[in-house]
Amino acid sequence: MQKKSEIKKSLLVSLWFMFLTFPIMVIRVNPVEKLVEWRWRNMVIVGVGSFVLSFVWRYMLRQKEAGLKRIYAGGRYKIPSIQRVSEDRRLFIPLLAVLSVFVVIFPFIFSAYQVNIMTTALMYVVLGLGLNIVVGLAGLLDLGYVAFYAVGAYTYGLLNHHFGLGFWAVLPAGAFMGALFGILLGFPVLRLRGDYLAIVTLGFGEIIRLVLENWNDLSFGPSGIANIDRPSFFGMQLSLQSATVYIYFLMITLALFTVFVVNRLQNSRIGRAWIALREDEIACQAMGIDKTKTKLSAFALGATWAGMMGVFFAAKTTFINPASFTFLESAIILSIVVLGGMGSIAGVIIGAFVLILLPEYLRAFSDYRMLMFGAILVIMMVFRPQGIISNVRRTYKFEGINVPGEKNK
Amino acid sequence: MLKLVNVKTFYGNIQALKGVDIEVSEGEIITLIGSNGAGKTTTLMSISGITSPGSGEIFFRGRPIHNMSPDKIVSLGISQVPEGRHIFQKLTVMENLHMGAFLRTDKDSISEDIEYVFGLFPILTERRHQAGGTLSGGEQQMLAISRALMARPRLLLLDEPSLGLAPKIVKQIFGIIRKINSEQKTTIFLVEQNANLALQVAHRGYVMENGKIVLEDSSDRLLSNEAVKKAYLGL
Amino acid sequence: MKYISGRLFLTAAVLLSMMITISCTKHESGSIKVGVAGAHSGDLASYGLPTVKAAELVVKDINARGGILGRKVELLVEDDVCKPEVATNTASKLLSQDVHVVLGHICSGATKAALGIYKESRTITMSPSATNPPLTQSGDYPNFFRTIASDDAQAKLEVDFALDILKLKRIAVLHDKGDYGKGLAEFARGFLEKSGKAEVVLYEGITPGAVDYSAVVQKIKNSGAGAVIYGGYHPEASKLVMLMRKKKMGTFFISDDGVKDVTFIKVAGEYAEGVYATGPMDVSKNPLAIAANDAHKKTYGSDPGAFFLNAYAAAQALLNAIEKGGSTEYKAVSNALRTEYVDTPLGKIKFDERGDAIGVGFSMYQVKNGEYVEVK
Amino acid sequence: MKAVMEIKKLTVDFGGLRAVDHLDLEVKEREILALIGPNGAGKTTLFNCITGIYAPSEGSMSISPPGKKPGTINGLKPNIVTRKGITRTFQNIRLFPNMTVLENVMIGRHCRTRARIAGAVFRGRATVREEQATVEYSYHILEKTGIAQYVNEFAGNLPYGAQRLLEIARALATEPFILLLDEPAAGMNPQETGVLDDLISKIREEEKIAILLIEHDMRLVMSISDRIAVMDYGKKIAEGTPEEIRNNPVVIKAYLGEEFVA
Amino acid sequence: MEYFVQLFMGGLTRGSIYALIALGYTMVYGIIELINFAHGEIYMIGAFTALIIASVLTLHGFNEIAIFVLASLAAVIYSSAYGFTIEKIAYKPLRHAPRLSPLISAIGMSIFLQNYVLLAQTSDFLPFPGLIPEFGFMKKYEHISSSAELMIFLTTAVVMVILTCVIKFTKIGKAMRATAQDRKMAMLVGVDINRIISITFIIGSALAAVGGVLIASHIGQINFYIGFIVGIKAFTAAVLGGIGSIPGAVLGGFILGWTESFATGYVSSDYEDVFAFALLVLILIFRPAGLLGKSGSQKV
Repeated sequence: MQKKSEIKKSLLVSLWFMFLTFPIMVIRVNPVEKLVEWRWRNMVIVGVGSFVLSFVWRYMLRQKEAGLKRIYAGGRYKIPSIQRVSEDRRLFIPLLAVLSVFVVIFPFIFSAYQVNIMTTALMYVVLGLGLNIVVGLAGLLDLGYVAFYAVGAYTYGLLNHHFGLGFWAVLPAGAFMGALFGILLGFPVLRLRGDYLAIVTLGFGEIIRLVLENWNDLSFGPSGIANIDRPSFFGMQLSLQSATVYIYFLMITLALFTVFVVNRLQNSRIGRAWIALREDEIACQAMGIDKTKTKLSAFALGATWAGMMGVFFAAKTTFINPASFTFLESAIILSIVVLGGMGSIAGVIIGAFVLILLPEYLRAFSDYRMLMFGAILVIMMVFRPQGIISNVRRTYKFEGINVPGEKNK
Repeated sequence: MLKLVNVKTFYGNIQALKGVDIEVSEGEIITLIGSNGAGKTTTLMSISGITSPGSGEIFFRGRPIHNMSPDKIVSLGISQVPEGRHIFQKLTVMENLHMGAFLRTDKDSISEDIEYVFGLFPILTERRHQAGGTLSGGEQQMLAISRALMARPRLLLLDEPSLGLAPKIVKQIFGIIRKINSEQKTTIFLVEQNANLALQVAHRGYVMENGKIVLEDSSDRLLSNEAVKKAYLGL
Repeated sequence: MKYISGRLFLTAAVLLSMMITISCTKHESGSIKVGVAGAHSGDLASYGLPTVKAAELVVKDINARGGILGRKVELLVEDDVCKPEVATNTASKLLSQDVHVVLGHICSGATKAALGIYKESRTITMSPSATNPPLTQSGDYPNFFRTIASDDAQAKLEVDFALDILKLKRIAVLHDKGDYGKGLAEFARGFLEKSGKAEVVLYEGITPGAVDYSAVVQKIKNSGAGAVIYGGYHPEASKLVMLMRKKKMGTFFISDDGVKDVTFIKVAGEYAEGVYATGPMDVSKNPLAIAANDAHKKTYGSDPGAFFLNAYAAAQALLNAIEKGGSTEYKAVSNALRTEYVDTPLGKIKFDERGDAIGVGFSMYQVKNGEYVEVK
Repeated sequence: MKAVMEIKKLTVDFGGLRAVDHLDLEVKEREILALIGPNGAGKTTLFNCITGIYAPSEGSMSISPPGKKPGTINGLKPNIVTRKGITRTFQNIRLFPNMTVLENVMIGRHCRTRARIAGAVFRGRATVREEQATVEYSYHILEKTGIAQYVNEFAGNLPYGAQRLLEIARALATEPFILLLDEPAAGMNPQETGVLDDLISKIREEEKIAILLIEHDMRLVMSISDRIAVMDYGKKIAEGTPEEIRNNPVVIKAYLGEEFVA
Repeated sequence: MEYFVQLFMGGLTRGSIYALIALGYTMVYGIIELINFAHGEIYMIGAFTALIIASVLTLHGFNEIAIFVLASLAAVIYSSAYGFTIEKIAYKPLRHAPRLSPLISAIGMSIFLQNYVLLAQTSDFLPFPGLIPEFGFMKKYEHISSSAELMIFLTTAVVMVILTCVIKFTKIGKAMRATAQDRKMAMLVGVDINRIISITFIIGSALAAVGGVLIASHIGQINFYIGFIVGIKAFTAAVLGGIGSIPGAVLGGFILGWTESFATGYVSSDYEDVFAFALLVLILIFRPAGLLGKSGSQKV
């Protein structure tokens, strides 16, 4: 009985999708050549595929519901394994050791290409962590994050091109420019509510890109800036091979630095204010928190990181043009934050690795890459909206008046 | 008429109802009293199908309704006046009333019913073309009750009709509630903070604590029950 | 760092094992490895894939003849989706697989980004399609060659044609804000201003993907321009032309080889009549070109796409240079490229000091009766 | 006794609607002043105006905090008003549900602490000491309000009555000289209301602050207030001791209803 | 003066399209407070469906009017079906999720649909037949505006009027407004809100399809990417007018259309999009709820 109705449901779904995809999947027209191609095979594929998938879909929905119920019934959330591991020192320290060793020997056992990819992934880790301050902690949806990335990249590109300034000199300048733009753009718009903020930041992101594209005198337009210097090693320019390794370690350092800073920030007076602001703005203000200033600090800090990574990006690719800073890039960074788990540092790291490395290694399916990317976003949101790692924010555990429970050492 | 059997409902990660049994007979006014957070509103929302019960059964006139969608439940004759009134702010008073009759198709008797509720609450007649949001608190409560009546319910669920109203208005509204029950023979399920007032109009009462029914009796006896007096009547 | 733990480690372990498997697929030494890089997926794939096919055809031929220097030729195809940041990864991946020469990349931006990497490892790179002038003219990339003429040559031809043949005094210059289109338009404007013979009455970029171009078209009309010189690709060009003709404007439309494409005529239909476009010199009579096209048809069952012949020529030139140079060494190959003529579908070519092909240039075409016909 | 806050001719308009209409009100040092009136009379709007969430259309609000310079609070931003020593609770509880009870109170300390971004990152001596002091102070307040047993719970998981108390605790953490309570007893049963009653009196005694209170529970209002002001349609229609208000015919007509007299 | 009128008419055409698509955004936002990022893709799918059906019919020798009607019909039906399905898959399971989740899901859906069409069809631009008939009487005014432009504007106007009537006077319309204002209460009076939300998506998608067919036959070509930029612009228009407000979306569409048209005509098309976005930013800063949106004072 149950089985029958399930099959009937799937059959209906399958029929519906066969209907739905009929014109696009089955018919291919070439109006230029006045040709029409009928691909009935696709219809069969869609039919069978959606029949099977609809079972899977419903099964997963049921699983999700059951999971929720279990949590309710238990009355408490399951402590995520990640937290358990991080709290168990016997497990955690060896793991950390193995990981560190792996990180250090990585560039020496793998090819330059692998190192390059890893560096790229790490860049996205840092970008994700930066955006995480804005979106995850302060709850401000920023769809134009890539604008600050562009600002950083062009800061280095232009200073290097015109004045020959090196990476190390410009890195703080890039961070500063990011922060400056964050404040300039943030100041007027931060009093807007969630979705409006999202759309205005999207607008700003596009404006920055369009200006870079059109203002030839400043930015060299769409042809971009080439021959940007790689980071120097105590004033020496390195060969390509060693530069790759050097950039990799630089990136590792930067990522560690970012994790350190973000971790400290989120367990501080400022971090608390961000989280509270995300929870309830009005109550926050009534408690004496300056809404604008606090939001601005989150926005500017996120932008600072984007600016810094922009400099790094320019130094790594040695060539920049506006095409690298499209909305899609913002969407990818945002997806990293959301996929990993908003507000969670470990989540963002894993999110970056999954979203950047997986497509890189699935090049064989390169045509389907973006298709899968889109599908993954939807599926994640439907079945695991809290991200891969739900936020296990460390809360203040009060353990007595003499031992203030700020146990984050 | 309405029967809740061991209803358990989860709300967020809190179990709001921990096995509730309630029975309402035709033509009665019953009241459910208890402190905030005891699960009174959740009980009503479970009956209306807004929050689906995790387990347990709800029967209305013998039919199980715990797996029905809210609109089906309304069509069976259960209307609710939710806590906080929930007037459609931008719709006019008339439109609000028409929304109350959303599932009905009998045009003529709809206009009859509108006349009826205007008779109950004459002030609404003056306000008929005003947007719901511009009404005062008391008027909104009247509109909310009228809207619920527009569905011609057999069972009317009222959630905290006295909330935030001046004592004067509260008195008026409770008078009308009694009137609806006696004139229209509408069964009424009343949830109230103000236990004193509620028990005065109701025939029977249930006392709820922490998601469980702890006491069930006729109103008179509840009014004189020592425990109830102490905890809910503040005597 | 406490946050990094179990699952992260697991992920890392999985990734590690993945990478090991991938990096283990080394190719047996001995073969000559030719990297083919360009956009092979995404919306620009139609510019990149013909190059892969050209390379495959050339290599098949050569391997059938027993390879060169007694070694088989092997292709390593990598996608860069025309994005600079991806192109650098693509380049380093090719290098880590020890390619000897690279055929690619397709887009100028990606090429520029990748060249930095090839340059340091002294790898000869030859693009069939990157027309950005500084690639060769800046002298920054001695390892770079191309079988297509640079944008400024096209712009010059367009401007000369408008001034000398059409004898126009007022000209509007438009572009699509892209790397290629805008670069070309910049040159065209420069040449026009330098000549002093005509006035640039309008210089603007249009936005690809916009709903409607009627405002720009009205503006062209209002400017009183006798001709539009457009830098960009055919989709926007056909929209512009169609709108102009629908508004009964007789303004000449002169464009580049992004427009000299049969699709343009098919899309714009009757409105395409009379449009001028520069394009690579006509090689339709060249027997090698005919043979290459036939081979493509035979192998893949369709007509070749964009830059196919340029890519074919580039592949031939690269392999010929290795053969003539007698090794895959940078010096030998680049010398051979600069000194030895090679017979290709584009004609007999060799490369000048900067890396541009000698004997490759542009001619002006006009749409007549639904076909591009060389002017004069 | 000296007035700590003086409101003169305060008017608030929303579009065409006048929510508060030329209202005069004085809050004296260490008094409990109750504000009653039907819903929509403008009581909460008055609170919003005092705390800077809305700007008044007309009128003035001045404060004279004990031991500090007097001044106006017209047009100040909410956070500044709080820093000046006026703080509030909300009619519909506005806690930070995903933060712990302790963290909620620590947010109240925000305006009395000063660690900045740099301090947070480098975590110098001063910062660490300040954090410690914040934790201790917050815990102290939780003890005082009688909800210290929940210290590590998430605020959202607290029983209803405790949430109300936590709001008061959070407000106290900002060290106010006037505490505005918006229907603190709403939704409480008589037992919980009794606890609240004691707490409010205790706060007045121990913290030596003035309390301005909106409440519908007449029993609570009558028992703890020093004075009562009655609002209707944005205007103050009466003011006086509980006894006076109880017998004021205007108030009976507009708000209490005949029955209440009996 | 003639130049001005020409630009004005051009802006009107462009604005009509923005308005048609903005309506879908605004209706969906009004009812479930979601920025339906995939809406632009619905528009693209509508255009593709029309192209495919028109090509097939052309091969079978149908006459022009029949092709126009059938292709448009197919576009509307299929777009609606896609809108309906998208809501069921990507948004419905997320009704109670935090606000950001459905937005991410929508971005994912948008990327998915783009690539779905890219893979199933082609990345090339395809010529779109000029389906809109030429009117004889327009010959005289050709220098100002074409038949197609007129047709686009008229269709938009008619659709607007019909839509306003539907929302204002029908039961469904009332239910939509009620659901938008207070979803829970709408359920309590017996509105099947799932159905209402589906209907909203269907209507919005149908309007997008109309926009897609009209503009594609005016411009003459489409590819898989046309939805993205137009989608963002239309969304801008919706926000400009006050998201959630139907007349707002229309007004926003026209204002955006004219801004772009006049900015191009009198300044430069280089910064066409910059003007559009700058306008958006300015409006939101000075009138955060949009031109016709009511800035309901926040309830405290």
